[in-house]
Amino acid sequence: MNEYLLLLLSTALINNVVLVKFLGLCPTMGVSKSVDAALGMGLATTFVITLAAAASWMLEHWLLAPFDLGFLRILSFILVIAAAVQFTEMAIRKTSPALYESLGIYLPLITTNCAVLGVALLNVQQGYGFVKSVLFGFGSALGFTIVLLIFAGLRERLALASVPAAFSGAPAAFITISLLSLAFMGFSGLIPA
Amino acid sequence: MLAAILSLTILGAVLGTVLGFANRFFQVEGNPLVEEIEALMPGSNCGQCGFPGCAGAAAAIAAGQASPTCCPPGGRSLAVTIAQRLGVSVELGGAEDPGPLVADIDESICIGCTRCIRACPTDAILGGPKQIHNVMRDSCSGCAQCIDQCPTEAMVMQPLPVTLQQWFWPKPALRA
Amino acid sequence: MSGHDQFMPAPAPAPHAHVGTDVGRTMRRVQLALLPATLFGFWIFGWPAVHLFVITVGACLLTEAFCQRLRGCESRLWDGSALLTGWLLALSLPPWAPGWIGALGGVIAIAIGKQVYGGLGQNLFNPAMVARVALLVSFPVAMTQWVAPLPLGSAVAPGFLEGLRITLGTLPVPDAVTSASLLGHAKTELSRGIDLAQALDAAGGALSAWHGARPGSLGETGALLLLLGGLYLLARGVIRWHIPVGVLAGVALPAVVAHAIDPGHYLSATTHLASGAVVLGAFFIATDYVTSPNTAAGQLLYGIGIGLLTWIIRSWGGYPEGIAFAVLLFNALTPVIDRYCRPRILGRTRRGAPIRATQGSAE
Amino acid sequence: MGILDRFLRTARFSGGVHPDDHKRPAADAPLRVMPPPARLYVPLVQHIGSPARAIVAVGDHVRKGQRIGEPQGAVSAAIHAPTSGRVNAIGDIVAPHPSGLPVRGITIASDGRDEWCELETCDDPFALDPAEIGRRVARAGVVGLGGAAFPSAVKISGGLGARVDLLIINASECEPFLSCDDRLMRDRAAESVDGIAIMLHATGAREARIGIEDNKPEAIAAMRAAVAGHARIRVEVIPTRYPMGSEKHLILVLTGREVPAEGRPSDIGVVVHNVGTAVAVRNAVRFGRPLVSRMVTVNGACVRQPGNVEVPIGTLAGEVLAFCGGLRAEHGGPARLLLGGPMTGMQVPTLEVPVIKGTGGILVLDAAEVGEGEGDGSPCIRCGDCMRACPVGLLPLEIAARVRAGEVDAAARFGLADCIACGCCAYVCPSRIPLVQYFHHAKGELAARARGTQRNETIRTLTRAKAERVEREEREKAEALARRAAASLAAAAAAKQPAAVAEKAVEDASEEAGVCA
Repeated sequence: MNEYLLLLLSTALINNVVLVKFLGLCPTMGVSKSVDAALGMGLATTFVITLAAAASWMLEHWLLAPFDLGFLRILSFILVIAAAVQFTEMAIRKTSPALYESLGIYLPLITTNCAVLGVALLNVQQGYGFVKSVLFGFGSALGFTIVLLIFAGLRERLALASVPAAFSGAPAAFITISLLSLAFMGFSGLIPA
Repeated sequence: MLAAILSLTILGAVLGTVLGFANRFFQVEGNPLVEEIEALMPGSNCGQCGFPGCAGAAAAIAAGQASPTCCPPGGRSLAVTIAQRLGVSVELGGAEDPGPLVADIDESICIGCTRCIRACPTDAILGGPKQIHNVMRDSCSGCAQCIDQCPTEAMVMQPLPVTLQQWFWPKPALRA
Repeated sequence: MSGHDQFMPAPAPAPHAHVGTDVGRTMRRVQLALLPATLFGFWIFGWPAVHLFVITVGACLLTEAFCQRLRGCESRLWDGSALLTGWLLALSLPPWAPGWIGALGGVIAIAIGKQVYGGLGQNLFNPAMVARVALLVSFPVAMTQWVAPLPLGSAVAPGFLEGLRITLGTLPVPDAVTSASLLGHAKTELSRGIDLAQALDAAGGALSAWHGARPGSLGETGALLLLLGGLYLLARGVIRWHIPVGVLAGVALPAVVAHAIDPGHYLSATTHLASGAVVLGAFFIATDYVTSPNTAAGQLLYGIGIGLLTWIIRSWGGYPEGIAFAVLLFNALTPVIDRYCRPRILGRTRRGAPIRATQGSAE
Repeated sequence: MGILDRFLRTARFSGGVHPDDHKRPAADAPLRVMPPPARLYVPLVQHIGSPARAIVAVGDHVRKGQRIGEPQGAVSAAIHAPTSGRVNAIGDIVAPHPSGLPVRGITIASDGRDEWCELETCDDPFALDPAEIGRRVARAGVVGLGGAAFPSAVKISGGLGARVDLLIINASECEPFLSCDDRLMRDRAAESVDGIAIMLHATGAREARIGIEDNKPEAIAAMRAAVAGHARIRVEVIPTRYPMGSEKHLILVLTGREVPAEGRPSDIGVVVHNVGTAVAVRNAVRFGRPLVSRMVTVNGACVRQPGNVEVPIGTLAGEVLAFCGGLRAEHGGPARLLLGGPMTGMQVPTLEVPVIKGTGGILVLDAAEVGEGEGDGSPCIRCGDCMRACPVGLLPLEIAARVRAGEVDAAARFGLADCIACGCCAYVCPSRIPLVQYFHHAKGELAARARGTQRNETIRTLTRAKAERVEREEREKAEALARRAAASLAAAAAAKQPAAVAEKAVEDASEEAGVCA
């Protein structure tokens, strides 16, 4: 139990997928203009990453490894991820049209969110069991959502600040996320690897 | 090789089937946005936006090809309403917005030809043949269709005068 | 009566009265509160500390002036905010750190921490802590080289010129005076598997912490004087109690519990409170208006969060001191805290719906 | 009042400020009555609601108290001549408003006789039906004299729909500098209490409570003595804190109950009237006297003889100031001319503005009183002082930041509509950000937007109506045309004439249609 909890904590905060591994920066910059949209994006990505982690584990252990098809790993993972994203998109469009509109192009782009593929590939690399794989995926997604939420809060305030013209928009946002990354370095060493 | 082809094919087929069923399950009807926006527009089909009528403008706005601010008669309030519906932000151009323009008649030149009365889509102009016409400001949509009709150039577009009840404090000047 | 020209042509909106406070006065009060502890630090660590302080504050002021010039806005150099940022940064640096550390820190604090966002009031993170963390991450050695106290006037203390050479880096810091801070010492000893009780005995115990005659940054040594300054700010209404109490409680409560369970691994609450930058952080850094939440509940939450996180990083993390990281993290959380901690509006429920009318007799 | 009780009452609402009250020595100077000046400028809208309609013509002779403006619509108030004389002009006069925009008004040249018209008196108002009292109050054009100028008749009887069981008399007068209610209670305590008793009768409330801030001991003593014989009227001493005189806050402090947001005091069975209004109601009901004059505090460092003056409605501010000895130029001279108190009053650009029913004060402040000083120009440092000063529980800094960024809707989500514009936030702001102006601007912007939407709505309806009418007319014409064509064809067939005639008929018809279309 303790081990699982530590894994969750470590993936969510200490080895945060966005701020420490620098994965998934595209949606982090793209869908962080409002906290509500960020929350929606975070939940959607959490769903996809967790699902993809589970599916990729099954794919790896039941298909790729037994048939020695390691070279198809990226291809097949992307296939699974794309399907999961498509499913999520349809579900969101049906259940919450407002969220669907506010997420816009970034929703189908979860497919190309490197955090999703990254987590799936890292899972294989680490050689986790099924439960750990899912936890790893969920923890990473949780970390992604937390960062997205914090960052969206910061950007909402940033939008009200009188940022000099040279820095307004993306530059200030990038500086902000780098400072956030600096802050997250405080977590380093909390749990020995 | 065969295993690879087979496995990917099966994978694709399975996922495709699942998605196909999901698509049926999560079916959403066509985009009702255009009708919704059209219902908000003034409907006078004045053409000041550059689109064929209000329906055309509504379609263009819904498709993102036109800005919600493209309708001069609708003015600020329409732009904001549409932008809210679309979930986009609009640049309203700040304080220099003169507000809606309405038609006004220079009574010294009006000859009472009734052409403007026939052109007005909202029946905002009062008057009969050989009588001086008058514009009811509250009903004028600002479509400017009467302007070209006037043979004596007695019609002009003017901003609505600010009354005491409508006046409000301007936004404080920004300090650097 | 000719009234037309007598009054301003453009009427101003109400209210036509003011309580009379201004931003500069607040800044001056904070600086006054910092003064005793700073002077004490100067006395303990001698001329190199004075030089470092001057360089850091100077770098902040120069950067501020340069940025304001660049932006073309009216100069607000003397509103005291850049001075305060430099001051707080200097207090958090090792007193004998090379001068370029202070200069670089000053530039980072003002340029990246503040002016990028548009200057006073617009920044998202505490500028001094941004600089401190950036320096700590980039130059871990220079930022953890502490010296033992060498009070001014004592025989071994470096003189003015000698101190200047140390700060400018032309004279190496003599090995004999370098030392570890209390928290750093505890962390190193723990990692070597030595029990804390023995480790601290060797370091002279925790009690010396309060009166400050021990290695540490300029601002961590005079904890009692800083506490005094903090109380002055509280009495003057410059800050409110929620954040300081939150931070102190957030550090002290887990420390008490953990120390009671395993004194060999966890430092006591008094040691935690008196060492490092807890007092400085609680009263002067975490309370920064711009980057902390507004409501009382939000401030309490923010304070407790910083304290708790500080204790966690100190106890389990890779760095011996965690206040700066904790402050930055909760700066980042401030908008979220503000979003969920809002005061109740009169006539509405907490959720914002109008309260239900209750017909009936009065009282 | 015990210390505990005082503490509990103070704790009932958070926020508020304690500005320097500057009430003395003006409050201690005896009340003066100003004679009508040569010319009076009476605006046709002096109240909340629709403007009145002028019912006199230029050149008419009017007598004091004669109705010259007829109320229009449900919420409106009648306007009366403040003295006898001739109607000089009916047209635009400068409104007592910071915008300096014109307002429609009636100018009266006084004949110096100041003679009343026929008045309908009543010896026993308590025998009158409450509805009748309401009608008399409406006829007298009485509006709330506390500043908002809401037509009083609506609040006195009927109109509210809900049962009222508590009448609160607002005598807190929390605005600094103003002391007209204080003076009124000291000098006319018996009249005030009589007016309150009439209101109590008219509203059907069980009891009346008079809330007076504890910085007016003389008024408290006078009112306590005056209510001695009335079992259902009580004087309540309340702590001095701005904005105690805000309706919702006064109710909260006196009863412990909150008025629901977006609601009215009547929702919780309370109605609030100003103490000055009580006297106006008494005059209206007992003597039939309309509201043609009011108490005005003339105060500020630049006024030579500060004090309280009873001023005929329509007198120019400059003439009132001249009556009070004129202005002095010490301390850098006058900095601002205000109508009303310093916290919510309006700065006006000229002395040529008339006193109206809602004008409680004419203040000429010097720079020190206005608090002009250094610190101007700093940005918001998020100190949160405004939030703590806000008596409603808003976050002024967040609202203002959003208005500044043009996000008026986001500002509305922070409770902009609940702002009472008391000015506490701007009063304490160390950066001196004009917070209240931001809120006024945003509220105005939202109102303008709502008007625009309303306008678009109307125009859309009109457009449809016209389109339908045109279509119908064309259809009818086409039908008529077809009928005529058919008829002529039939006639042609019957007469066995060449079809050319029928064609001619069709042509005629279409020509006619073309002309009419």
